[in-house]
Amino acid sequence: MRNITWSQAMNEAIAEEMRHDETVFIMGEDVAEAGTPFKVTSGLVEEFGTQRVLDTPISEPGFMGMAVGASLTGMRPIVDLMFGDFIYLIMDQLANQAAKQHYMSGGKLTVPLVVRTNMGATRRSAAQHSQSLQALVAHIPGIKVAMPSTPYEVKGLMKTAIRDNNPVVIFEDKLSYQMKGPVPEEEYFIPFGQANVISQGTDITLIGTSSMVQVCEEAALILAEKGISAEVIDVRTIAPLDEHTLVESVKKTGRAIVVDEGHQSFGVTSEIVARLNEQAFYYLDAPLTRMGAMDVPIPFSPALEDLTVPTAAGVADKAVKLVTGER
Amino acid sequence: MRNITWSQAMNEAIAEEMRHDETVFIMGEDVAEAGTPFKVTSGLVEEFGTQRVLDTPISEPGFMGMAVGASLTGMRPIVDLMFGDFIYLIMDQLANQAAKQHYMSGGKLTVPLVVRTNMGATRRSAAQHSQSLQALVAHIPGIKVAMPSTPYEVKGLMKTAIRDNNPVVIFEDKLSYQMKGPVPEEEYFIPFGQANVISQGTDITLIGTSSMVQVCEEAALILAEKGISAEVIDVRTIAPLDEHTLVESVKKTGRAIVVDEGHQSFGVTSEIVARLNEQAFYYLDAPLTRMGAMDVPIPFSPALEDLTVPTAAGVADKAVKLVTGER
Amino acid sequence: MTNLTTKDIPRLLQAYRQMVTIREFEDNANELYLTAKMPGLTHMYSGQEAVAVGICEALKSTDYITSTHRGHGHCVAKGANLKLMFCELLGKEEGYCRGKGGSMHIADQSNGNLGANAIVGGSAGIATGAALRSKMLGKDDVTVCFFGDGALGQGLLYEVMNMAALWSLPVIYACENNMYGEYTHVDEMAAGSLTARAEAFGIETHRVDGQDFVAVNALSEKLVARAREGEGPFFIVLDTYRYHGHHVGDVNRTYYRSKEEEQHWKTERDPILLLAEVLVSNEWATQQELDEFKAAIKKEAADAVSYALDAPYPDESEVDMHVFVD
Amino acid sequence: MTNLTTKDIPRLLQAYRQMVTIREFEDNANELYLTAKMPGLTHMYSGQEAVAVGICEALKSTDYITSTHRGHGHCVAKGANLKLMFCELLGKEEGYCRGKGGSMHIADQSNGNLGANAIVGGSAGIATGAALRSKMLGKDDVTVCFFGDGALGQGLLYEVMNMAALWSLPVIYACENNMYGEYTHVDEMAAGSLTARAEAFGIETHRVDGQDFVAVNALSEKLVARAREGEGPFFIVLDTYRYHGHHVGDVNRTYYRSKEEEQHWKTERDPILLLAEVLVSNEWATQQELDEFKAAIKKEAADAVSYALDAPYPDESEVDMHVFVD
Ligand SMILES: Cc1ncc(C[n+]2csc(CCOP(=O)(O)OP(=O)(O)O)c2C)c(N)n1
Ligand SMILES: Cc1ncc(C[n+]2csc(CCOP(=O)(O)OP(=O)(O)O)c2C)c(N)n1
Ligand SMILES: [Mg+2]
Ligand SMILES: [Mg+2]
Repeated sequence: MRNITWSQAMNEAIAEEMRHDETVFIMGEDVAEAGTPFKVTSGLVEEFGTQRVLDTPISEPGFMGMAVGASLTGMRPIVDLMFGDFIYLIMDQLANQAAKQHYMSGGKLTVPLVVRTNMGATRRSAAQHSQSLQALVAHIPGIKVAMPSTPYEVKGLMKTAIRDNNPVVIFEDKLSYQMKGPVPEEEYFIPFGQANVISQGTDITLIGTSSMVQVCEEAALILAEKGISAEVIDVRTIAPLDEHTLVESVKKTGRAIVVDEGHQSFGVTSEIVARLNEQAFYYLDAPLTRMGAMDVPIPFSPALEDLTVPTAAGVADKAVKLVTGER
Repeated sequence: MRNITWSQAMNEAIAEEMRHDETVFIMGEDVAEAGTPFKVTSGLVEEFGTQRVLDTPISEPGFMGMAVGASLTGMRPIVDLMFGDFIYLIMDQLANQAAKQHYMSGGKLTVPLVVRTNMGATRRSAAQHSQSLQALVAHIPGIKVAMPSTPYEVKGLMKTAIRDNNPVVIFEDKLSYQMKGPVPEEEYFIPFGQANVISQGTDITLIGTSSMVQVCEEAALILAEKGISAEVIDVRTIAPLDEHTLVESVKKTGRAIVVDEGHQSFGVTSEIVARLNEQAFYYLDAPLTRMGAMDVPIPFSPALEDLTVPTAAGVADKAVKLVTGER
Repeated sequence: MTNLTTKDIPRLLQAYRQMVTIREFEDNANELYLTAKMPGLTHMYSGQEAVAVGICEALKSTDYITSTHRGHGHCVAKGANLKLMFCELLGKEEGYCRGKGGSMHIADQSNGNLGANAIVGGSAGIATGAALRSKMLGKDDVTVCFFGDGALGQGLLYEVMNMAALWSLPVIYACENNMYGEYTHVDEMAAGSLTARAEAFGIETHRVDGQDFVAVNALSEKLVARAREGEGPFFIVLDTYRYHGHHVGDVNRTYYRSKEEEQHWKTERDPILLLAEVLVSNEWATQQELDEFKAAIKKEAADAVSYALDAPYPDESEVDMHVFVD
Repeated sequence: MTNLTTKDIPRLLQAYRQMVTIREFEDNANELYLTAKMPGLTHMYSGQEAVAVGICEALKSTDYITSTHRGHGHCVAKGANLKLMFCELLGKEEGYCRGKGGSMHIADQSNGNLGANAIVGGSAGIATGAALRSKMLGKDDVTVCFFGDGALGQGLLYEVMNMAALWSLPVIYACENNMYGEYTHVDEMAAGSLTARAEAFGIETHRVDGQDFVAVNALSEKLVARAREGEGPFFIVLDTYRYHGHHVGDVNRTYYRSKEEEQHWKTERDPILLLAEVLVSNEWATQQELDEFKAAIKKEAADAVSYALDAPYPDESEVDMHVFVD
């Protein structure tokens, strides 16, 4: 299978869906000629024109609201939100307007739109350009939240997101745009709500989202060297959340560490731990453990920033303690 | 001790602090002559004038931003946000600007401001006027979140909030404004980060926030009749969270139900359960259980709305199952 | 003033009918609320009828509108059915939103009403997006965005007006200036000029007497036609007045507006009386005909209320339906 | 044009010094970035010096400013120390924010700089709130809110301008129109008139050549004085140009602006050359004096860089300090 970058995979997903359905369009800041600052949408405007690849002013609440209106009337907008940190700016339109329309209208109105945005620290981008805000969005009923971890996933999940008839937010780790990985030539979709068991194990389950999946995989390698068998699961979508796969794994291993790059408190890891506790309680050999980003604004200084994010070594360390029963 | 309403208690807290410190002021929609739609700030403009009781246009992001600027330069603004649902509108100013200033400036800038707002459903106010969004705010490092449950608490926590040098959001249940309760004549403050053990028990711990504390208390009465001894704890502030008191209680009882009116998934109950699981795991006799609002937008219809919120009967029911081991 | 001819009679009678229907709807809703038969809270449109009707009579049912918390008038004017509306206000299953939306979220997709909105200014983006869709698909639909003077405080409006102007979108921003946002006068909330706020973006603006159906409708017809041709966007300030309090519970109002002011609008500036006068003075209808008209509508509204009162609530199982569509 | 006299010489030399300092600061920052010594990303102010200096020279150190992602120029102009600035850009403990803020959040409370901001338009509320505080406490401080043409897209700005106008706040909105927001021309982002966007709220607006220190400063002196007297708010569009790319990595720019355009601004419209010409043509300074001046500043900047490169990083224990203040 050919290897392509994350950016190319995302680009293909958008282009294929725009070819497939004339109601699909993308809008955002510098998505056209500039192809976004991360060069993800390069080439789209040449193929689809400036009407369907729409450069907007710097008006996130405004164009998010317009996407809601366009989708209510039959379009399938993709909103390109340059940094995940700007989610705060579109929260009203996303949560009060998009998420609730279908329910408030008793099922009569639908809002098929996608917000593609990013997350992830360690780029020295400081507190307002480094946040991972997936938990905020997942808390709101009526929105789906995808968190791909590879080029393969970003393409498959994005295509599913665009065809979904509900509002979807897809978070990409900013560090992944240049990541390469195998992506089929043939069309494919990755369904929402199905976690991916990357590797089987018996001693502990490592559950990761987005780039934290790689952290879990690396931790599993470290653990393997120590004779500890870790099962690694990629959550893929946190809303809907594939509780079943996670619970079954933890019932088998009796232990789990949940890793996500959002702030730990009131975050994604809290929810997954709470559900595992409820569903797998009688199978647990050790407390469910979680590792999110530290509960601090992301610092700029290279001497500090990396300390705030979970690492493979840190995960492996905790895992060893859980498995050996050391506290 | 005299009994006064919640509204009066909040009113006194604001008035006392405005008398105490000339940098304290309140701004928001219809806070002056109208005294807010809930009549909470009535009389303040007569005492303090329109300069310190400031009616604003309907510009939540704008006046929230102005509060950040005023607090950075020495004032202590109280932002009156008429409905908690409008938090989405001020998220950028609250989370990107207020919450991070102290950290981003290496401790040089401070943002001593209070956002007073509300939460709570069952008023038939439908999906955009009924949300309980405390989890969103608590997820953001740098903001404190208070959730009073009585007139006594709202006064004591509000006074603490106003004197705090950090941004604080205080959530009041909309149904509580007319609730009466004992409030001392003398000045008092309720410290943040100290949960209140309302009643001692041995079989199970019921942990509540805001009006869910009353739900827990009622549930405890129902349980008492069935011979089950419940310990009831009022969390008071979710950020900071008094982990210690909660953990000690659960270590003693071995069981807990956490009740909060925000949506259950990715909510306040998730976080408390996750912490209890980590800290009290070896003392647990049953899965930690939580009850938040259903993960649905709040419906208008009286036939549906009440179903979305935890009730005393529901809590008692779950508690019985946990204590008797029935699944 | 527009020159009316006998050709206009059907149009004027239809408008009269619609305005009276709104008034009757609101009087019933108010009564339902005061007698504790209606849950929640609601905002009466009475007094502003010529705005909704004047504009919506210039639209086709395939054109879109977005509405506000004070939205019953827009809903009726855009063609909604009274029974389904009252069912919605009472939280009944047959309501436009199966009782899930209520007064503040009533929507009527079948007539292009994209919904009321409980966030002031919250529909400005939606309206502009609907207009974007028309342009993208090459349709000649027009979208009207209704909002109050208070919504001028919301930054979102300026963001989307800029984009509507940049991209020449077929949207009409209809600012219903009833002079108050809750309990505060517009002069205390809006600095400068209301119309200049849209002109700044190069948008053509108009200001019209919102109590005068004939004037509102004539202007709307013109602008809607031009918007269809791609000459939009437009911005209109419609000066009007709400007769009731901000919401049904707002009873003591003298601290923010005088009884005389209310009286003046109700007696001198009532849109229904003004249109009746046009009809009667031109001898296009007799007062008696109009009264009979009104009585029929009264009955229709009363029937709709009884229907809705008797209608069933949604089943409890609906509570977690419609969070997501398949 | 303003009539200059010999009395103005010290002021002009000081301005020259400040503008050259900014240019040197940026050239060093750029070099640090290109040689991978500086982490993150940064936005160069080079070309816009007359705006920051022209305005800040009209302010006292107790007056406030709010700044942007392109904020080094404002920071220097408001009196910051180069060493502490470079330390911040490199994430060092001695930096203005102990390395926690970096280029996009640099703040200098000691000189009234409330900070750069990585949210476009994000500081409009902060600036207006600082002005509210001045009015409330009866102080005569003025606050200047710097922002780019791109920030005109943010609704927040219109919300706070309305309140500033309603309450006559001592704030000056300084829109640095360098004609681009990232890779898009202002004409594609802003419909209508830039100044009308503030005039709509009844705010007095001005437009000035942002490359001409003398003009910017003269206007600023006047407006600051009037704002102190309670005649604010004001709004100024300053036409200017950024020499570098949007950020340090924006190297291939021809798809959005031509090399000729860049060349024209750099050679014909450079604010430092223009001020030098004033000084030299009036014989208030010789070119040699100015060159010596520049050399001294070059050295100062180079020293600050070496200092910062050698300075220690914050201790790891700082990572969870300053989330809350006691
Ligand atoms: C964003 C937001 N802020 C505040 C409110 C509370 N509120 C509801 S209606 C209203 C006044 C609106 O005034 P206007 O836009 O003039 O409409 P009118 O009520 O006069 O029809 C306010 C402040 C709200 N619903 N949404
Ligand atoms: C709210 C927000 N949207 C988008 C961005 C990304 N961004 C950073 S700078 C910039 C362009 C800003 O243009 P302008 O305001 O003209 O300032 P200039 O860069 O020209 O100084 C953009 C879009 C951001 N930082 N914040
Ligand atoms: Mg109004
Ligand atoms: Mg610019």
